[in-house]
Amino acid sequence: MDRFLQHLLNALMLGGTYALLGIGLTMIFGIMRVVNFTHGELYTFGAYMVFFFAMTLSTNFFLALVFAMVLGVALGAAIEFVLLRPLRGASIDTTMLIMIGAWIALQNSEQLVWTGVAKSVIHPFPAEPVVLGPLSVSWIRIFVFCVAILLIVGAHLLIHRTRLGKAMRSTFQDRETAALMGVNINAIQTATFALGSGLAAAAGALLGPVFVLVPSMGDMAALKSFAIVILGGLGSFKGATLGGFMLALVEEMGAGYISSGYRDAMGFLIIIVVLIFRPTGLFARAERIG
Amino acid sequence: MLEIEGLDCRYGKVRAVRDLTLEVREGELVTLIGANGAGKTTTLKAISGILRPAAGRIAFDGEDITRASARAILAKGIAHCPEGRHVFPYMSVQENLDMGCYLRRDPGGIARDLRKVFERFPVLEERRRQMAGTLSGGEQQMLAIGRALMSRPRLMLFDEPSLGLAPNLVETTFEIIAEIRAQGVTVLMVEQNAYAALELCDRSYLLESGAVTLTGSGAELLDNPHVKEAYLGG
Amino acid sequence: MNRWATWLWLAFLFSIPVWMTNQYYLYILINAGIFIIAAMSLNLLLGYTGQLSLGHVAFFGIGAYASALVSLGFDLEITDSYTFVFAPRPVWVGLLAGILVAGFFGWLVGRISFKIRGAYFVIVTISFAEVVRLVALNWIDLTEGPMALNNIPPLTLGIPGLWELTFWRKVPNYYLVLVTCILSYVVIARLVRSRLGRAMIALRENEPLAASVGIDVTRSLVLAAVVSAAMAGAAGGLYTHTIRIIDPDVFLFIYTVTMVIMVITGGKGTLAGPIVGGLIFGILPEVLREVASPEVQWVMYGLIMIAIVFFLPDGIVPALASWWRDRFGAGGGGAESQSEPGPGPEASGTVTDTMGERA
Amino acid sequence: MTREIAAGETVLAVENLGVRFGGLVALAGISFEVRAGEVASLIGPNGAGKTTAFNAITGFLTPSEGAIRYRDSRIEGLRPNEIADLGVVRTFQKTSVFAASSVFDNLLIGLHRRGGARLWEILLALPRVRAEEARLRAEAEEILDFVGLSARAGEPGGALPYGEQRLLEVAVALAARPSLLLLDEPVSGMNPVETASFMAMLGKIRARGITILLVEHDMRMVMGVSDRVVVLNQGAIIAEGTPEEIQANPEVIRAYLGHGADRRAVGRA
Amino acid sequence: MKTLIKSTGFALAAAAALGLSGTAGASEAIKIGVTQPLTGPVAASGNYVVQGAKIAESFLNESGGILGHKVELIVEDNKSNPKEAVATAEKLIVRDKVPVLMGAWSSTYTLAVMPKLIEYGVPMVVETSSSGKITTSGNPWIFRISPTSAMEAKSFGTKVDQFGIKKADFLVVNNDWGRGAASAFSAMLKSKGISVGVVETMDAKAQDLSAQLAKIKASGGDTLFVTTGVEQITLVLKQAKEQRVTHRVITTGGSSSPDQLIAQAGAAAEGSYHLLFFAPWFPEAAPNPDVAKKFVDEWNKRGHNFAGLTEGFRGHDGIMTIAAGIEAAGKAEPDAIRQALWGVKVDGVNGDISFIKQGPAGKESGQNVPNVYIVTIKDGKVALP
Repeated sequence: MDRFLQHLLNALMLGGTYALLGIGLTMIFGIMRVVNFTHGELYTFGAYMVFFFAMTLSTNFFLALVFAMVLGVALGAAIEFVLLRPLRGASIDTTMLIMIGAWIALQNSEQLVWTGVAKSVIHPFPAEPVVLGPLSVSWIRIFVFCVAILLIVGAHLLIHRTRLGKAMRSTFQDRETAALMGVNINAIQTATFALGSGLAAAAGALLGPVFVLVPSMGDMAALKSFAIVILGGLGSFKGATLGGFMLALVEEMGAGYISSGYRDAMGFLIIIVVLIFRPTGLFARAERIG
Repeated sequence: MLEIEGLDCRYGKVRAVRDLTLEVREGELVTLIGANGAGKTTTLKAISGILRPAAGRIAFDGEDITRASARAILAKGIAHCPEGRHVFPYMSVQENLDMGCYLRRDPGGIARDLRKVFERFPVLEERRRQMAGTLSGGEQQMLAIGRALMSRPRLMLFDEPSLGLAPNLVETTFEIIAEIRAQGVTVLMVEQNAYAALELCDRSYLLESGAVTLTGSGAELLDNPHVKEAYLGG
Repeated sequence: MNRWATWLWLAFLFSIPVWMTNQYYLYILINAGIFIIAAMSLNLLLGYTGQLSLGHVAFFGIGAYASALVSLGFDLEITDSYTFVFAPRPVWVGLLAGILVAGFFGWLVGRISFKIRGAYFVIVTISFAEVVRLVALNWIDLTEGPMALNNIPPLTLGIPGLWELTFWRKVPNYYLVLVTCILSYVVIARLVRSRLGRAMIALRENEPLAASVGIDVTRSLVLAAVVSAAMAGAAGGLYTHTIRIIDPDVFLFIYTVTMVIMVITGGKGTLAGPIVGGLIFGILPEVLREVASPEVQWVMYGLIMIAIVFFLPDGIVPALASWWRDRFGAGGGGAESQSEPGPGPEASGTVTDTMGERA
Repeated sequence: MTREIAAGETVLAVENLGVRFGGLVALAGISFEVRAGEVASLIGPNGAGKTTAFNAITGFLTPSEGAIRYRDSRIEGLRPNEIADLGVVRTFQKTSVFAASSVFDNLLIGLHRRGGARLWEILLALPRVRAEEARLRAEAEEILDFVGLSARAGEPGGALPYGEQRLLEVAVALAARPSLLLLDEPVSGMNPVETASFMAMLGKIRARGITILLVEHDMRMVMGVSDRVVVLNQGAIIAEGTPEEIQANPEVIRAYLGHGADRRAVGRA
Repeated sequence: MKTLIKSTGFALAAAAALGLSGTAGASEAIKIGVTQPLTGPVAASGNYVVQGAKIAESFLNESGGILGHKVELIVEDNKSNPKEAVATAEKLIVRDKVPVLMGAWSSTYTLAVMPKLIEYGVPMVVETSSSGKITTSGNPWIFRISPTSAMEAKSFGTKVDQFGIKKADFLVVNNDWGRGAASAFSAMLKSKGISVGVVETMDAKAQDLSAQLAKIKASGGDTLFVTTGVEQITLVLKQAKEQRVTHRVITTGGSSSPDQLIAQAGAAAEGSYHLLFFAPWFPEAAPNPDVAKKFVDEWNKRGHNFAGLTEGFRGHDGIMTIAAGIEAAGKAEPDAIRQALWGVKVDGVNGDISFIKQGPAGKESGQNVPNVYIVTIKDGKVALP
């Protein structure tokens, strides 16, 4: 039982960042119809930026997190501007190929800059875990979880309460009519890609200090984001949030009670099963980006 | 107020509008009638800037808006109430109305206009928090009109406002349009329901195969047998 | 004239080992050849039916594993008291088994995934490859997992005791790959110019219209998937018996990406496209190896891919074909059938002509 | 394929066909028949449900209720290719050809049902496959000739001028050897000259013994070619009869020209 | 078809161009081919090995080269991938005509290269791979200086009593190395009457190991054997601390770098034990202190990462072994080098290197019996236990 609860707690902690990754990807797909293969690279980028500010430049850790997220947004905007904007209206296959090319180029640029040697970010939280009866969890994880939840809520509010968010949702629901309302569709797409990228960078920035940094760390993050998004239904904000927690739970339980070797297979098996039986994702009826 | 000269629009190889010329004067209610596929909707899309014309010139208040963006055209005071309502289904009624004044930055004026819309369509106020996709067809039409009004337009383009509505709602819709016009908004309306449109309007243009074949006051066209032929064949 | 060109071209290919004495280049060609077969198979799905399958390496890897396991033999403990023992079989049996098993998985994946389209289909195919990789990694009893299957025998042909040819060295392997390449080309060429292939092309171009004239959508797609998977399995079999070791890394996404790049660069939906793309991307990494550090090589790889999609979206073969047409005017024409999109009549093959297919 | 059908006998019977999308009723239980050898038209204002009816008959959507009979078979719920196999072939409202394939290949694709070569036969290039190909080519040439597109055989379908693309569409449908041909707005977007030649073509198709069901907005064309017209409005049939009857039917006039017509009529009275 | 001919012609022209550019003039230097993972998941280790090998190259050239010739390393990246490992071997042997290779880090890459050694008759010194298969599969061109997992386990077995282990659990990377170590060490432990609890695996790229650790915590063992790269060991130690896994941690495989662990895992690394094949903190404790000291000094002088020393020394030892082989053969020819390698005695950083025969008779591979060291982390410093 203790072990079960510990697994549950671990899943909860991990789920927050998974949800963050999923939301970023689902927003981009929902509004832009682009399968973003660079998502994992933004995650990696976020992590290395925290390293760069906190470790290389000795900036305050929390400030470094903020910088990393802001730069993630900027990089996302740049990718959108350079690679996607000229291809507006191209088929989903074309943009997918472009994004695969960008993914390969970005990952290896990261390798070039940071080398393959793993990097570690020292964080200011105590090493001793918080002990709750039979359970334990580290301070940094709690911090990461809280920030992730804050970002999720923030993204939710942004999408539902702000003018920009409304413009995004309207673009997603009916592009032509949104244009009739005076929405600058191009700008909205850039903003969406930047925001989605920023969330991925945030996930990387948060998890970087928990884990270690290697240039290929984004691959798993990207594949998991796909799993989460499929689970929740492409384009669904709530679906991605729930999907993030569900994937974490299934992985944790699968590794704990079935076989740790198949931990990563769980997500993909879920994708396949979900798509066979509910091709539009588990939360197809849930409210779409809005 | 609005002048169109020699407008040509194409979808790929299909020429949907051919050498179309028309004008709308301040305060008028002008209708475009004609059978399906005559090019009416295309004309409206070209005016509101979501479709690039292949040739021709569109001017509003004497200013060339042929190549202007939808955003710029809206800012100049042209609102387009599209065919089939096109409310944002997963946004609430309030949010749909918010989208109508997306470009406006005057909170006071927006609040006043919102008041007006709610006075005109009390049902929208009742359903303020409801998702627009769950409204009935008639309510959606009200919302679409309300949303267009929120931009405080000087010229409103209506595309088939009666389409798919129950007969009593069709009447109501036309009454509302007449009212809007009475309050000083110029209206250009596309309508398949020719007789109703002709009774309502000051002037009308009959479109066939993308070109204007007949023009005149509503009453003149009502009496012209060619109108019936255009719809039902000769 | 076309017929002569074809024979000349084939003679050239068959003569390469005679004058290309540097075995390293032969090795590069063998490897490129194997990936050309894989790319041709992917082209059937991606180019002709228009389904972007990003899990194609799964079929390649399944073929490789199946072929390796059949020729190495394996034991599987089913229950404590019963162990299934599979004795080693000759390599050509393994190759056949690889083709069949891969074809079977093609059928399976086709059946379940063609219900969905677009981004969903793409992600399902990626997931499928990833699951297969994880199974290969963790089913230690069968695949030895990450410890890899090694000492995989090379192909041996002939009559035991009388005359045998073992494909140890480059030259016989080159011919083996060349012949398989030609066979694959002929299979694809015949298929896409047949009634069944036209049905696949029809689905790519206009699915509702295809259905309305009586083409069974699912059946055609599944057929394409089976042929494509079986051919990828053949490539995987060749791969495993020339490289002689196989581990779960064969399923890495990057291999699928390589195949996709080959097809897109060369020109999807053209017969020559995967060959051209396969030669370029089979050779390019070796050229880059000379001039750039590894990371830079990869960065360039990614950038080249972007550049190609941007500037030659249809690929090199259609671009060359249209350049040729503009420069020298259209040849042929009339009622001559050409199942390929972009390229002009001269792109229609003559290999099949020389094979006497057309009356 | 089954027994011979005499002219005038009912071939297609739509019985109480209903289609709903979620809460929206697109077709509310309509019934009509098409008889062998005739040209029947389905007309009605925008949103009346004509294309929905087409889609239901040809298997592109499954009706919520009712039955569709073609000759002796129930066809509702069958897949489009199964329905095509029974001889019911349609064209589409928006131009729909295999744009990148040559005109000749468009025809060959259309002739899919006329071939039977199997995969292994094709891969082995058996003589019977070659014979079949030769036969299909001959048939394709014959149809191209029939619609007058022989000169265009080598050009990509998508490169043809608009009017010819619409002809090609019909040719592709004809290649599938329909006994009932459903045409969805075949002349929309055509200029009057093209429309006229298309009407002539329709006569030739009909002369081949093919029954035609037409959806069309161009009323001159409908009234000119139809034997019978069925009028739909808001998902229900409001009139049925000869072109002359339809043109005089007040219900139809109201559907097309609106409620004002009543008031107009009253006003005039 | 014409297009096919034209366009493939283009590509072949490119191939021909490549051929022309690749003709290197006959150089006087003796070339040694090195294939290592310089990119991909295990790139860090491969780069360290190459840094060590380059140091050996300088040492050799400073002392006049081999047989009067300069030594030239030709380093190729096998991209952490067996297919590329074969490509590098082909390139090095056929194109660069190297008479001997060193490589290829992971067992999988080494196994992939092995058929090529037979095909071309070129010997290879294996510096890192631990799989037993490499020396037992009957490849007479293989000479391994690194220990197999079984040798490491056996060596550790002589000291296992001092740890008083009752029940051991394993957490290993899911590859040949991790799995090989788990089976070798559990066999050794069982033979000593120690029970084995759970054997958990982790993907080489996995970062969140909480599920595995929760399971290990529940197993009730007292010692956790961890086999993986240093990055993942860092994660294991940190996350074990978070989850209050109280096991004593012993890492095997010689790839852990205690300094890096101290720097990155901090207090979580305290009290962990590490099996190493070189302990650079205590070069004086090595069997050949001069060699070890000289190497460590040069490493530091070049500004390489100190943490990389436990990997980097393998590159040095491998090249030194090859140099001794060429020296003994008297000529840089593959078969002569192969035969000479059987007789070499090299003073390596790890200790004395010489080869014993392993594998089927007539086709034996060479295997060195290296030294194994145990260090522990005490008060944030590396110490001998």
